[in-house]
Amino acid sequence: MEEQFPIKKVMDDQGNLIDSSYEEKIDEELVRTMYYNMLRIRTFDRKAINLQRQGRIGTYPPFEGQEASQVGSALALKDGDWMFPTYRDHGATLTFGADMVRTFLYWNGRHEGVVPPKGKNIFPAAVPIATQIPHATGTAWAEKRKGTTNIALAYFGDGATSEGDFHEGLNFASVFQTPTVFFNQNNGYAISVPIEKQMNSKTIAQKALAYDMPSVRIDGNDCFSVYFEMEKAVNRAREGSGPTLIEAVTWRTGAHTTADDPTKYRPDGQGEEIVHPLDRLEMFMKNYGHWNEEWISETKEKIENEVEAAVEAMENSPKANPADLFDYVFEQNPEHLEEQKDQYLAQLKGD
Amino acid sequence: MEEQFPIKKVMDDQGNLIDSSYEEKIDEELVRTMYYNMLRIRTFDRKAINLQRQGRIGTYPPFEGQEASQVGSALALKDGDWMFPTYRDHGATLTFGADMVRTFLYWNGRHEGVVPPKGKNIFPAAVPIATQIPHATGTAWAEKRKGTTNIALAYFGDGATSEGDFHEGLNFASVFQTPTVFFNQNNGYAISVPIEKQMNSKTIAQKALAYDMPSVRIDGNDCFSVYFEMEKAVNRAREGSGPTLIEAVTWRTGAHTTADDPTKYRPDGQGEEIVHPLDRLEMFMKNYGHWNEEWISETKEKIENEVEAAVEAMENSPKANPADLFDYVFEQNPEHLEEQKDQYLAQLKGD
Amino acid sequence: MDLKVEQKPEVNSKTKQMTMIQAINDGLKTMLELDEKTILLGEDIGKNGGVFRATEGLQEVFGEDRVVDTPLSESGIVGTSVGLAVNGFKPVAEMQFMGFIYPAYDQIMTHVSRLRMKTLGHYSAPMVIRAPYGAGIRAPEIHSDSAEALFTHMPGVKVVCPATPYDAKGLLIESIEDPDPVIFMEPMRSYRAKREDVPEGKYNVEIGKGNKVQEGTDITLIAWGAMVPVAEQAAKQAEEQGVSCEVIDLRTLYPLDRELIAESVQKTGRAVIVHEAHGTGGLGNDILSVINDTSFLYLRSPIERVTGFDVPVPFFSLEDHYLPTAKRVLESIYKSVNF
Amino acid sequence: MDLKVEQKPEVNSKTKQMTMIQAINDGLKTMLELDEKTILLGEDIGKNGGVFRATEGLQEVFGEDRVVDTPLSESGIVGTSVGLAVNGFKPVAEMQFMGFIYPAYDQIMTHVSRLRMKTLGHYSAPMVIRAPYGAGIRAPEIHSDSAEALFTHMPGVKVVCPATPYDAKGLLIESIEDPDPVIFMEPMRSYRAKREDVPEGKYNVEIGKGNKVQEGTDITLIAWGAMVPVAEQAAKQAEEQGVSCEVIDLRTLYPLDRELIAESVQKTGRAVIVHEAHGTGGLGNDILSVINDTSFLYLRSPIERVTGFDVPVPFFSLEDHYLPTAKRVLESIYKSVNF
Ligand SMILES: Cc1ncc(C[n+]2csc(CCOP(=O)(O)OP(=O)(O)O)c2C)c(N)n1
Ligand SMILES: Cc1ncc(C[n+]2csc(CCOP(=O)(O)OP(=O)(O)O)c2C)c(N)n1
Ligand SMILES: [Mg+2]
Ligand SMILES: [Mg+2]
Repeated sequence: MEEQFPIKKVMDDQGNLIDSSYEEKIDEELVRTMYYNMLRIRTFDRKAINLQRQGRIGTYPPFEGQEASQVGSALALKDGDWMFPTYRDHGATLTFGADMVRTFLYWNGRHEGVVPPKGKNIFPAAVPIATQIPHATGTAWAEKRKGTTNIALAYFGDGATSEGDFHEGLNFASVFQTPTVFFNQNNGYAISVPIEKQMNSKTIAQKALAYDMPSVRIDGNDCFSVYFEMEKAVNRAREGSGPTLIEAVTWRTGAHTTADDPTKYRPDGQGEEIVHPLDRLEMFMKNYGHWNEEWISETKEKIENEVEAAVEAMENSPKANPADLFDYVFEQNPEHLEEQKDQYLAQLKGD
Repeated sequence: MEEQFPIKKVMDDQGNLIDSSYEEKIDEELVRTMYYNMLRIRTFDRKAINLQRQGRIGTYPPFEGQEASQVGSALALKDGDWMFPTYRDHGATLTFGADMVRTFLYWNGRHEGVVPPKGKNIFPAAVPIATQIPHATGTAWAEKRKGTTNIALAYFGDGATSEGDFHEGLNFASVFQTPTVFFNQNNGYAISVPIEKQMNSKTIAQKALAYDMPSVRIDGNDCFSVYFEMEKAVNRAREGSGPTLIEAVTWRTGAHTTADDPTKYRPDGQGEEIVHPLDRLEMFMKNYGHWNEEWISETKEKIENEVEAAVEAMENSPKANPADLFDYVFEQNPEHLEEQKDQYLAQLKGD
Repeated sequence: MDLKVEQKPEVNSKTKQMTMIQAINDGLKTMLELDEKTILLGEDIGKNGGVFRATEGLQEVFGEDRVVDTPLSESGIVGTSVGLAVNGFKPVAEMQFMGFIYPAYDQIMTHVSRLRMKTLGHYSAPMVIRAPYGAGIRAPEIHSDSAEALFTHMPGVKVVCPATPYDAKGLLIESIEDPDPVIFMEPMRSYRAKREDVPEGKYNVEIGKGNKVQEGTDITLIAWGAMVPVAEQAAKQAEEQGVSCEVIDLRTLYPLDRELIAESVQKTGRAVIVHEAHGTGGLGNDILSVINDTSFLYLRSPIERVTGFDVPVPFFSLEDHYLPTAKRVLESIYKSVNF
Repeated sequence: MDLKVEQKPEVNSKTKQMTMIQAINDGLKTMLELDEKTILLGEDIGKNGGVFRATEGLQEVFGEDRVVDTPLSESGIVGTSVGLAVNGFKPVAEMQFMGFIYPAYDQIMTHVSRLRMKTLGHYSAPMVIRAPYGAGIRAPEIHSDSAEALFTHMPGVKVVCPATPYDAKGLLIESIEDPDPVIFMEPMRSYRAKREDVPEGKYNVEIGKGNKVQEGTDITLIAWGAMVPVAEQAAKQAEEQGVSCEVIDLRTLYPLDRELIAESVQKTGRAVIVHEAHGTGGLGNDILSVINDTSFLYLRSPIERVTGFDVPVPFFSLEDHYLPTAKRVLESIYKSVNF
């Protein structure tokens, strides 16, 4: 099966194009957009880890190492499309247009953190593994029924493929030919469980065969491979040709979350040979004349300012409102709940 | 994919061997065992339908048309092996050694009906679709841990492949390489839903590719094909080479259950061209000199007597015992349950 | 025009004699006609018209796109319904039997019920999940479960359970129009048990309001779904012995009509709660707790509960022993008035 | 030798200071040593030793075959455990958090709980399903659910919930030895909250027996798991105001220790039930109903319940508002005694 699903690359580990025909497709704008977003989310990610260490936000699941997968895939979407992320996909949501302040707020346990900007269809990060997969199928199905060309993109990890909802979501998508892209980030581990213990198959892409669904296995650390293969899948979906499963083979550099210690389960040195996606893009930029120190340092500064400002805004935002506990359970509170609210808020006031 | 999984046959629709090398493998004993069991379960099945019509048992799901699949697969098991049937697999359980009286009792809503004879490992028929699949994986895993060569056989329908438990059960089996045979009877419909609406794939066998699991697609109306392919899968399992998925393409001749009206959803004439498994075996027997009128009529009579006697025994068996409602919920009743029992039985006595 | 609980349809509105299953079919048809966002999903609901014929004839009229035969996959049905609902459709999903809702429990618990709260109202997943429930029709195991308590303990969903054809249609329409998810339980045993006048076209029965089906002074009987006729029968027998029973059909199981319960128990001072689900963990205890909270000083005897036993719903040869009967209710009535 | 509830370990038996999580680890280790049929299954329990370190070091000692890292698949874990259990093994399955037990709900409901009854005792699936539960540790959504009521309404399983390291080990061992399936709830908030003397080796705490952790005369407080310290704190504060509280740690949630509850409430005439799960549909109502059934004439005021609100457990910035506090318990104590 592995031979049937070779890992597709556009550039090699040293940032050299494997297929020179891509040279013209990769223009300065694309390169800069890619670099900017990858650097931006990495900066966000590292900041979040620091904030957690300082007790300024809660437990946080870093995505470092997966920047190419997240940015490359998110950039292939348009406004109107839908994104169904997991807890580890804030790189993707930020790239697609999620608000950074709110994203920090989310990791501070705030409901405000899942509310997307107007016009951006971003679902709350799925916490119960794989449950978002049928949502993406259903949403795409809705768009198809409405006759739009919007598509839905579901993110999920290698571990998620073991859940029933993965199977049911892909089966529905294939039966109803919904415009969904199932984007798997195979980062080698589900917390501590390596993929060899998660499944007997060597690839995730092959799981699409069960549904007669097109699939492809790509180098998830190659932002261009991600972007162009996503584009194909997205176009197929928009044209009404149904869903696609993409397996992006990538690597989580750090811990599962800030509460996790990967040295407990990863063999020494594992993954060290992997060239990080941002380094790889940097080499590509140098190799192909896109490296401009001035632009780079401007960009870095801009990003750092943005992230710092977002942290400040997060920390200055008003405290969580206890009434929010009650006000959104139903469109209108049943009487007993209104009573619970009134009593509790009165008690709080009394304090 | 369909070409990758051709339907394997040993004999054609007219009962002619396609591969003559099978001639020596199919001896008189095998032929008679096959015929006897298929006729026996068909007689049971038709009787059950009649009993239901007369209000002597409850709703009943006939398996006519699937006799070759059920008998061929059950005959490949040995004592010590495990069977995990659905509600439609009483042909298989009877062949494997389930008690006929109890099987009738089951369809009369009696718990006694699921208790297998001593030494026969037959699980109660799974009613929630696909839930038995992980049980078969777990049981086989247990046998493997104990170091036996016993295997577990799970029956399930085409519709069952849509449930998460199908996926999770097969994934576990492939990861832990359990000695399980997953025997799918693809009878074309899940109640009224045809396979084209159940899945986008043309075969069920291909779903094994998701798990790097061996699979095969066979003619489920060809008792020999079923038997010999099962034997291969069973041997592989016994030898420690892990699970297999078998798709037996077959046909349910009658209704989903006695409460169902297939004319509501089946196109006129659909399935009429299918040669019934027992007719096919009869032709084979005639073609290859196994047809012996005397033995046939003896066998028929013996079976009819057995079935009649079983019905009588079912109807003469003592009434369900209300205490059974309470006595097996826990190994020992908690106090409140014992109270409920005492009160209720006292009230009944008072009547 | 919303016809609310106590108002029965106006005299001049046309009615038709219907069983509950016909009334449900009619309610679905009404909403499919009135709101093109309504779509039905489920196993065997299309071509086959549903195993109970609840959706009979609807696919023929509204097409495969609005009355959808899905794969056999309850989590898939509810999970994709979340996506449909978020995008403006109103999914009405059928679980073939309530005992087969469990594979979808995770989706209902972690998404359907919480989506609105989770997102401070930005997203929500209003949908109706129809589920035939209850014992007494000689169905195989699991088919006969009464699982309301697994949903009344799940903030964010409403739970509704009609006992009559009229309420079935009116509550179903109201559920489809409700901005929140509704678990709509249908007592299989009552599907064809009686016919009554059901108005044509659209009318609503309010969610959250019970119905006093019989006035009485000595004791309050509280039931819903298939247990309403059982309570009524016991009430009749008690009446003959001079005990006057007030009978309440709750109709909505979440939120409870606390006012109606309190008012009645404060009048009678006694209550028997009747339900089919197991007593332990059953909704009866919630009702008891409503009475405790609102009517403690009025109580003249301990509240009685007549429920399914704390055992799995058995195979059908034993189901009549499992189910509450008028006789058991009557005993509890006597126990209460003789306390 | 079974050390039963009231007997603490003998003086000369060796003890060690342990947190609850250490006591659980020790209990698992004890049973892995004593009974080779015991096997642990779960996500990240092997090499990683569990996300809370409950299984730390066990795979190293007992091997990958007895401490099994499974795929990420709760229904698969429980479903295969049914097969293992039927075949003589004793699976101890970890759900990483109780909020992730829902995908396995169908298997637990339709098989684990019913197998014995269904087969008149021919088959059964005794297993322990461990599930860390509850809010208060700043975990992401769903992680913090308290789902006991979804299992106490499921005949055929027992539900256990320790509040102390000593009980955690003794109840866990008892659960593993129990011939029936046990849902073993572990209050995450108490995992490392305190240390106490825990005997080495094997000892049992009986299932079905609560523990009177404090004698009192004016009112009975009933709690379990992480709410026991909250109740104790409220009791202390009430004491200072001259209200003498009896505090009961239920320990087992199914079956309930009705005798202990009744005895205490008959003495005090008042009760406050404290739990973390939503009030509606919560186990508090069952306890209320036990009191109604056994102690009606002794009651001097309505029974109070202090519970999580009828809202989904919120993201952690609001969880302290969701959770019952000593203050809320205290208010209910006063409400009750001043009735
Ligand atoms: C249903 C469910 N079970 C368990 C968990 C606990 N859990 C959180 S993340 C995780 C591993 C997920 O692995 P994978 O899908 O590979 O995604 P990754 O974290 O590697 O991005 C687990 C087991 C959960 N969130 N949901
Ligand atoms: C979880 C669950 N959902 C729904 C049902 C109702 N139901 C009973 S049989 C059936 C169809 C099963 O089809 P298939 O798996 O093809 O088996 P067949 O009946 O054809 O043998 C359905 C939907 C059920 N028993 N369990
Ligand atoms: Mg992963
Ligand atoms: Mg079928």
